[in-house]
Amino acid sequence: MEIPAQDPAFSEKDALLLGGISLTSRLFTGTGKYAADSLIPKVLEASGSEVITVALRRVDFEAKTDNVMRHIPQTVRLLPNTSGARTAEEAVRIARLAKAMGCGNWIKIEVISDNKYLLPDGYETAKATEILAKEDFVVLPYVNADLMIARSLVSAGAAAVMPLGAPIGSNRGLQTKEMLRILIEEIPLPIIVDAGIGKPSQACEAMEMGAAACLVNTAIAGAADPVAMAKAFGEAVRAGRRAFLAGEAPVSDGRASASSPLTGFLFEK
Amino acid sequence: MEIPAQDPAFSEKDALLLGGISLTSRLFTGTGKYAADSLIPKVLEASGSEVITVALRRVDFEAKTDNVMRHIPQTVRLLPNTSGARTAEEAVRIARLAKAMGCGNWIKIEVISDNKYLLPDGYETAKATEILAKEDFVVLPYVNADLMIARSLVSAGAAAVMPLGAPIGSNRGLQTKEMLRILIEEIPLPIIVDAGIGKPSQACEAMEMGAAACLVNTAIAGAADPVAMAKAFGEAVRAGRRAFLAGEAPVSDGRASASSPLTGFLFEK
Amino acid sequence: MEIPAQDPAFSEKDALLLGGISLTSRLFTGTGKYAADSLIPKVLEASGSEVITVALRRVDFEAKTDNVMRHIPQTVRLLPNTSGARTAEEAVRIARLAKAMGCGNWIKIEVISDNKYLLPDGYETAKATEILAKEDFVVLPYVNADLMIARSLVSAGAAAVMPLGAPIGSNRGLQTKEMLRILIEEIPLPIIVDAGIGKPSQACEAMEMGAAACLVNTAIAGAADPVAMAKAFGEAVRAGRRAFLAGEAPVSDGRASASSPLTGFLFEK
Amino acid sequence: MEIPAQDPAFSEKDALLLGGISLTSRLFTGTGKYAADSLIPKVLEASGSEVITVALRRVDFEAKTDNVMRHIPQTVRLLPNTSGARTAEEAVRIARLAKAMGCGNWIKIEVISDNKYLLPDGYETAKATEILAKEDFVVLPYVNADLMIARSLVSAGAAAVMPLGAPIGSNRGLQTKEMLRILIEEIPLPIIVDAGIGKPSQACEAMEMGAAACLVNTAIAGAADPVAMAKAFGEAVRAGRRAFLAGEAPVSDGRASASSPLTGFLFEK
Amino acid sequence: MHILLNGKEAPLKAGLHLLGLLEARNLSPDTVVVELNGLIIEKARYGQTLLQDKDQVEILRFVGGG
Amino acid sequence: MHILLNGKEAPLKAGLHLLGLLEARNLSPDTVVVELNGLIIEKARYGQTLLQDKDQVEILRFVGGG
Amino acid sequence: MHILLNGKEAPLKAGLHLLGLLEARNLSPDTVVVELNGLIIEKARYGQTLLQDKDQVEILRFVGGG
Amino acid sequence: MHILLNGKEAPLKAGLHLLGLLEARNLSPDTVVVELNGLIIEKARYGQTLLQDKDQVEILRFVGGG
Repeated sequence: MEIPAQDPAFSEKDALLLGGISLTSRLFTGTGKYAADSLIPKVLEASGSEVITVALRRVDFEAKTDNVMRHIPQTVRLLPNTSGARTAEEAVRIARLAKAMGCGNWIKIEVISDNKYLLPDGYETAKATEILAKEDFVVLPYVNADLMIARSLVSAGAAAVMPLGAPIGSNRGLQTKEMLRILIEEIPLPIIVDAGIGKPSQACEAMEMGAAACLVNTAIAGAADPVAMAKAFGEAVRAGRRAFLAGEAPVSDGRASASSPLTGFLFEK
Repeated sequence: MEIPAQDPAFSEKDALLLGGISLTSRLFTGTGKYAADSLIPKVLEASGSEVITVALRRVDFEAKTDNVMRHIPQTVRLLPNTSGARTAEEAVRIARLAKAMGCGNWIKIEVISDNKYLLPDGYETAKATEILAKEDFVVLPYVNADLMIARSLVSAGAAAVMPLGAPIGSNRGLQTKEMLRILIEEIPLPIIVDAGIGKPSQACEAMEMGAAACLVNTAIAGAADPVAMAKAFGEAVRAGRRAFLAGEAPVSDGRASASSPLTGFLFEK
Repeated sequence: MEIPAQDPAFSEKDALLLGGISLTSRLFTGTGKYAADSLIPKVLEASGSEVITVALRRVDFEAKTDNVMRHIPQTVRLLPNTSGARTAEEAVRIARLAKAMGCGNWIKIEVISDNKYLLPDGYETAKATEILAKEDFVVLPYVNADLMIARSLVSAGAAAVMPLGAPIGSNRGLQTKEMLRILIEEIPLPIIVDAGIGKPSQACEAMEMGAAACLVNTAIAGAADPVAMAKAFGEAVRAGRRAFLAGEAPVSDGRASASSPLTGFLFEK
Repeated sequence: MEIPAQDPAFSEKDALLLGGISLTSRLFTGTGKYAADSLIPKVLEASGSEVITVALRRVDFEAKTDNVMRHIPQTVRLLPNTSGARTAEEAVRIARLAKAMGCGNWIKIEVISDNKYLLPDGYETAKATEILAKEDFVVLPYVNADLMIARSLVSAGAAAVMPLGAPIGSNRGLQTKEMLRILIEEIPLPIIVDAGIGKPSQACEAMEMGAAACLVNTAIAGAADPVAMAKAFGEAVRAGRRAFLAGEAPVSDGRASASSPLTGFLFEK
Repeated sequence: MHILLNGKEAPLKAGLHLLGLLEARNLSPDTVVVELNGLIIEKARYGQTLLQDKDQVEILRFVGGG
Repeated sequence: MHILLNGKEAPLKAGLHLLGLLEARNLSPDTVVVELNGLIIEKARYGQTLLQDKDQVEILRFVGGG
Repeated sequence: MHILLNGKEAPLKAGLHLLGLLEARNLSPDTVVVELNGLIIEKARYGQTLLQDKDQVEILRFVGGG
Repeated sequence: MHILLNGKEAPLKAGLHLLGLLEARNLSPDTVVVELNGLIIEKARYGQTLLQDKDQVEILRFVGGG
């Protein structure tokens, strides 16, 4: 797989350092819900994503399922999640198993006991983060956009904080914008918006606000053309990051401001 | 100036036909308010924009001003506006003068008599459109997002309709979203969102909604780094267009939808 | 019918003068879409509304329909609309017929040729307004939230301007908020938000913004309990008006501001 | 003080049962930030509020301050807060002191260690709730709009959950709407929106969504005319509650729906 | 003889005036407005206004509307 | 002899009880709550509670708050 | 003799044509458009168009605009 | 003899080690991770780890997830 060409100057100056590595792309992607896993390498290539999530599940001896790893190039960073965990203890167990797979020490902690909205349990997540950070995991916890939870994750040794924009898979966008803004301002770790992003414009806006990265799965996998949508998300995340760095023009409190000169009109007397 | 490389497949399949030419880029840019006109070719190159607006003004014999045309490559399409016109008659006069400059027959009609919010006069705009379309201008009228005005522009022979998102130069975004959506659905002409777009995410969203293009001036010219911001807008517009074509995943009415499998959990009994 | 008791001081100080009369209630109601017309007097009583719209239609000789006028107390002001009109001429004809009914000279001008979104034609509306204002009608034109159209209505002699919040009957709320704010600020006539208001909170917000009144039909008639909803709208409109007059507290740009004292804490050293 | 007259039928059918008492008004008010404490009884009378918050502070021997209790009628329920507490332990200590004042056993738990956004610590709040609920306090904890925190408060014995709409005193409204909706749906306790409500329309909307009550301080105390604003909030909360009970009309996904009949037009052939 | 009544043809008895037409349809003059060949007829003149062959008559009234 | 009163040192006259302290400060017992060395004192016992050297006394009352 | 040049009075030397006026102002014909008494003048005719007393001349060019 | 394999009972042939179990199921050791009675087993030890009656064996692998 080729990583698509990017503006080299931009990438060099603006890498995201995470878990000791330097990332060029600020779009993380998921591997769930694809019509066929064979779409995954194309999605990676189109999006430019360098970090990709997977889940850990029991082998199903009845089903002749595909091995998702066959479709993930070794050049991307694997980010297993702890989906299925309802407590810190369960998350820790899954994390250790995931690490034993031999694909690195990154882990996305998900601790969820709510089956309808899949909202994360901040307290259990912080406990798991603390344990795993001490075991040299690069811990990326998925949490509600809550300042005090985020602070507890900083203390616990998280490598980044991954607040949700809206419930997982809902494609409802940045519903928690007010709190995301506060997290970005107050938390001295990368803020990676995870869950809820449904359109490239929403990922773009998160980046404009100063998010360090976005994680997108359902909005790509559920698109009519996932590969094209992956490319769109890659572009949008780059656009948003670039806008953040470029310094946005001020927003008026209502009035207009002419973009053509206000003098030299033909009709002046 | 080189037009930056773009996905050739994408461009070929998805050109915007306007005024008899085929446009690869769906970002139109303005030339007002730049700290120095010498930024303009860099902005064009960074954004990939192929259509650029200018205004027509009396030569100021007192000032030793620069000639903006020196900074505009001949490969881009010039779109003079009629800023300064307060009536259809004045707009027609400016349009004819602009055409006599010998840089083509495109014209952006602006008829504005409100100095605070710079909101356009739909009725006068439609009158000017009708006259100029008959004189073989490619007429792009700037109007409020109003269905009946847009329909009158279709009848009048406009090549596209350019509704505003918010007052000119306000950077307030897609405040007229409800009506933009209706125009995109109902009007059989390209809808080009002009005025008010303040961030790349907003341009991206307009394109996701099905706009044919966006025109951006103040948000680029007023950025701390206009060239980087121009590039961000170019990416965002491409991202939004691509997402529109890729078919967005459905938005939930509130519930979550797991992105990892709901079976095979380690903890199942 | 009894008008429900209201704060007399409030009413006296803050009457809405319209068409030469003084209105205590700033909620106008419609009479369309009720399950039974006998609900209308209860809705009027519950809401406190003093202005009520009706439509003019051919008598249907086949159907044994109720006479809506039997349900409208003589104390309220009748506001016939010109629904069905597609041109200024048709609106004028309906207005004259409505006046000949002998129930006053108020008229709500609706000129609509779009059957899907029922969006009004501003130009035809202004023409009808001009004709009817000269014939001593009290003209309340229903239009898109467009500053130039509103200004043309001022010149044409309208008694108020009635911009839409969203398409008729859509219950989608104040989608045109940006432009409503501008109209309220710039137009020296009462701004009465008509169409689209779906919830009391939206009517309340329109009033907080400085609207002179709201007209509500579908949101009341379509509620499970129209009489209770009418009362809710009456309260919400009064609340919003009162808040407008009371002078709202400033909105923070993000930071908190303690509501309890920041000194004298038990734990201070 | 007289409680202002309310619709008796409405009140009887729809009392809010909280801490063993039955409340007619669903607007709780604060006593902080008033220009003069003598405004408090007028605010109570105008708003109809039956529950009022106070803070506990060291007596300041240097200042000749007023005693706020002189201005609070005995008929209202006192809701002391634990402002100043940064941990569960400190909150418990303040709560016990507040109860020893002899004004009842209600307590609003606030545990805040963030001085900029005053965002609450959910974990410490839950700990304090558990301790105080066992001591027979009626515990109303102030928390972020987080489902898992709210569930922990249910287990801990809270009488209600008080999620924030936006940072305290910010007047920024229902920024957490997405999560408030989930809490209202999922939590089997009254949801009382506390903090951030800046306008009556926002309180009205919270009630329309199904909130059990709203607590408002800064938006009233900071208004130019606090007594009028208090009355506006009282009306708006009643309006919102009534609308919730009345069953709102459905919202269109975009299309219009005529409110006047679509047959019998004068112009039909 | 026929009139065009609210857009539909209706037979006309000779000597019928507007008031008679309304009475025949059980309509009280107070509740309707009548346009005859494009001209509004005052209620006071319904009794004097004879209908003629091919007259276009519109009888309208208020209905619920928004 | 001194007490720590609301976080600040204050001189203590021998034999002073809580009620005396409040009276000296013009505070009605009804309007305050008192914590002595971390323990809440019932209002009924203010008259019997003698203050001692180094006692930590907190006297609080309700103020406006949100 | 005077002309009204871009809204302001300017002295006119007899026998001056448009091209001369432009040259006197250091303006290249390529970069401007000229309206004389409300009529647009083709660039090719600048050399033949003599200015007369009280002519209204507008010389415009493109500037940055949105 | 039986083991509990991924939560379900499965018959166990005496002398079977983990590697044999994987091979019998056509699973490459590279693609899975194995937990035996709650302890993670290193891939290098699959060939030496004999299974015993009532062992709880979990064999997991990565699947698509978000």
